[in-house]
Amino acid sequence: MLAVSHVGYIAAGWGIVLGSLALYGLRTVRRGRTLAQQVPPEDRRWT
Amino acid sequence: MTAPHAVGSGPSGSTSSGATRVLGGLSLAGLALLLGYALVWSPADRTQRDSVRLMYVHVPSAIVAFAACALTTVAAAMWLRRRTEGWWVLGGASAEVGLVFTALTLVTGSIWGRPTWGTYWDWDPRITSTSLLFVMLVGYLALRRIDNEAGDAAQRGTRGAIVGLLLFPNVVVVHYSVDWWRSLHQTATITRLDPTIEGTMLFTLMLGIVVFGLIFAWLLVHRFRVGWLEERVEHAGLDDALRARRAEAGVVAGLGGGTA
Amino acid sequence: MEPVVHLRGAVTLLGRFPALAGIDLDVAAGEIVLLRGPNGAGKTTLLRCCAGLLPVARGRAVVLGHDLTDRGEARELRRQVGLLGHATGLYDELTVADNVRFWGRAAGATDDAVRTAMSSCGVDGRLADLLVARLSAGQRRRTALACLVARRPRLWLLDEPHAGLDQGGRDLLDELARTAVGAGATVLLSSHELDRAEALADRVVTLVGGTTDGNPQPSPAPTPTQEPVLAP
Amino acid sequence: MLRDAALIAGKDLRVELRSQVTTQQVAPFAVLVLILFGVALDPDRGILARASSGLFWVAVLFCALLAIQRAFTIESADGGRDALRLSGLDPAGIFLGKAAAIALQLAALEVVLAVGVVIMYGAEVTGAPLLIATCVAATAGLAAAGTLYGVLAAGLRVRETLLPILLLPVLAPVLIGATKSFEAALGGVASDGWPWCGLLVAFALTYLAVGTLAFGTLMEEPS
Repeated sequence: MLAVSHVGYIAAGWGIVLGSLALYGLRTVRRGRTLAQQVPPEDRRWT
Repeated sequence: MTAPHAVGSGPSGSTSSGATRVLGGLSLAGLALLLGYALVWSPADRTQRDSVRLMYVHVPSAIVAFAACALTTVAAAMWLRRRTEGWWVLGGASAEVGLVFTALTLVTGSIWGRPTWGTYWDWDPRITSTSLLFVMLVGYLALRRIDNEAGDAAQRGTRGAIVGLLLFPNVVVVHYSVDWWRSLHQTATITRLDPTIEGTMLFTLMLGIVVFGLIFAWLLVHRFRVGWLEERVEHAGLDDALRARRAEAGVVAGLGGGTA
Repeated sequence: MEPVVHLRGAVTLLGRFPALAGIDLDVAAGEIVLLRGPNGAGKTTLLRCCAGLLPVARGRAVVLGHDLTDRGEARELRRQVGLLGHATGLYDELTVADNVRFWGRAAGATDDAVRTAMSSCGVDGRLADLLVARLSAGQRRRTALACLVARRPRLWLLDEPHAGLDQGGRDLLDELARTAVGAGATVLLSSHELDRAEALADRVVTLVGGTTDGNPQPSPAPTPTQEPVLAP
Repeated sequence: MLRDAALIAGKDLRVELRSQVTTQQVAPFAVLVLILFGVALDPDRGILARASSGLFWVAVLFCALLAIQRAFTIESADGGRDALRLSGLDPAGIFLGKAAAIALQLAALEVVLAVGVVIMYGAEVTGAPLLIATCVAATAGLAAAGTLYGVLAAGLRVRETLLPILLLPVLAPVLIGATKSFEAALGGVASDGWPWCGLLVAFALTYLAVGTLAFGTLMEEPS
C-alpha cells in the first residue's frame, strides 16, 4: 500500500459506492420501522 | 456496509428477520474480505496500475444492476399472469434497488474511466446502454407511483406491468444496437481489461460479484417488506373509508346489511 | 329469466374513495328505473359501473348476464349498452354526420340506421354538416343521443339526460326512451328533473352515501315483470 | 380487426384534414428544428452535411412525440376514452388504426424534412431505395412503439412529461439504426445500410405484435 497510484480515484469510487449503499439501506430499514408500527403483527409474516 | 445496529428487531416491529440478519452478517463479512483483497492483497495491473482496483466495485455493481432489471421484468410477467400482490411489490422493489446500483455503475465507471481512458465519459456501448437503462428505470418507477394512486392491488392496472415487461428486452435491444453501432465505428478500441485475468485478480472479481449479490439480496428483502407494509397500510384504509361512506346514508356502519 | 341488472353489496372504488359502498339493485327487462339522490350519492358512478366502465371491487354484480367483477366480461357487456353521460364523447373537429356515422359504424350500424337515428333526434339536414365545435349545448346533447340511438343498445344508461336540453329536446328524449323500451330495451336513468323523470319511470330507487339502504330490500329471487324482446 | 383499424385511421386522418395541426404546426416546427440545428452547429465547417442523417432523425423523433401526444389528445377530449371503450371496437384494431394514422402523418413530415436536409444541409442522395426502405421501416417502428407508450401516458395529468421519458430510451435503437442506414444512403455505400434496415424492420414488427396484444388491457386503465 506504499506506492499506490490513483489513490484519489480508488477512494472516491469505493467511498461513493459504500456510502450510498449504507445510506439507502438505512433509509429502507427506517421506512420499514415507521410502517411496521401502523400494521398489526400478523401482517408481518416474517417475524 | 449494512450498519449492523439497524438490523435488530425492536418490539415495535421492523422489516428484519432471522434470515435478513444472517444475510446482513454474511454481506458484512464478505465485504470486509472483499475490501482486503480488492485494496490490499490483489496486485496492481501492469497497464492500469492501481486503478484496476475500481474494477472490483464497478463490474459487480453493473452485473447486479442488470440482474435487478431482469428480475423486474420477471416480476411484471408474473403479475400479469397471477395478479398476486407479491409480484407487484417485487417489481417495484427490484426496480428501485436496481436504480441505485445502475447509478453506482455509472458513477464508478466514470471515475474509473478518467485514469484509464483519460476521460470521464466515453461512448462505449456499455456506458450508453447503462445510462439508457437508468432513464428507463426512472420512467418505470414514475409510472408505478401513478398506478399506486389507483388504490389497492385489485384495482391496479397493467400500465406499469407492461412497461416493466418491456424493460429487460428493451435494455437488451438497446445494448446490442449500441454495441453494433460502435463496433462499426471505432477504429482504436480501448480494452478495459486484459483479455485474460487470472489468479488473485479473477478471484477478487468473483468475490466482488458474490458479495454484491448478497448486499443486493439484503436490500431487496428489506425493500420488498417495506412495499408489502405499504400495501397493508393502504388496505387497512379501505374498510375505514367504506364505513365513513356508508355513515353518510345514516346507516349503522358495517357491510352486509345495516341494523338501522 | 335473469334480471338485466343484478347488484348485491356492490362496492366500486374511485381511487381509494368508495363511491359505491354497497348497492343492492335489481332491474328487470323492459323497466324504466329512476335513480334519485343528493349530489355525490353515487348516481353517476352506478351508471358508469353498469356500463362496464368501472370494475366492481366487492360484492356481486351481473349486468346483461356479464359478471362485472371480471375484467374480460366487462368488455363484452360494453358493446350492448348505451351511456349518455355528462361528457358526450364527440370529436369537436368532425361534423355531426361524421360523428354519428363513426360511432354508429363502430357498433356495426348500417348507414341507413345512422340516417334514421339522426333524423329521429333532429340533427339531420343543415345541422348534419356543422362541426361539433360550433354546436350549442342542446344540439350537442342531441348529437350524442343520435350516436346512442344508432348503436341500438339493449340497456340505456342516461345520466342527467334532461340537463342542457330545451322543452322539445326533453319530450323527444322521453319518447325515444319509451320507443326503445317498446322494442325490448331497458332504461336506467338519473335526473334532477324529478317530476318529468318520475312520470317516465316505472320505479324510483334512492341512493344515499353510495348505498341503497333506504329502499325496500329486493326479494332474493326477483321475478321479471315482463318477458324481454331482444333487439336485433 | 382490420375493418376497425380502417375506421379509426380514417377518423383520425379526417380530424387531421379538418384541424390541419400537422401541416400548420408540426411541419413548421420540423423545419424550425432544422434551422436551429443550422444555427447551433457552424454551417461553414461541413458539420451539417456530415451530421445530416442524425439531425434528420432527431427532428423526426421530436415531431413523432408531438404527433403521438396529439393523437391521444383527440381521444381524451370530452370523454372520448370512455366512448371508445363503449364503442365495441376491437382494441387491436384501435391500436393498428391509430398507429397507421400516426405513421402516415410522420411519413409526410419525413418528406418535408428530407427535402430540407438535401437543400439546407447539402446532403447527397446515393441510395434512394435504401432511403425509402429505411423511412418506411423506421416510421412503422416509431408509430407502433409511440402508440403503445402513448396510450400508457394518455389521460394522465403528467402525460406531457412522462411520455418522453418512457418513450425516448425505447426508441434509441430506431434512432441508431435509421441514422446509420441514412449515412449509407446519403453519400455512403448503400450495402452498409441494409443490415440496419433489417434491425428497423425487426423493431417495428416486435412493437406491432406487442401493441396488438397489449392494447386491450391498456385501454382498460382508469385515467
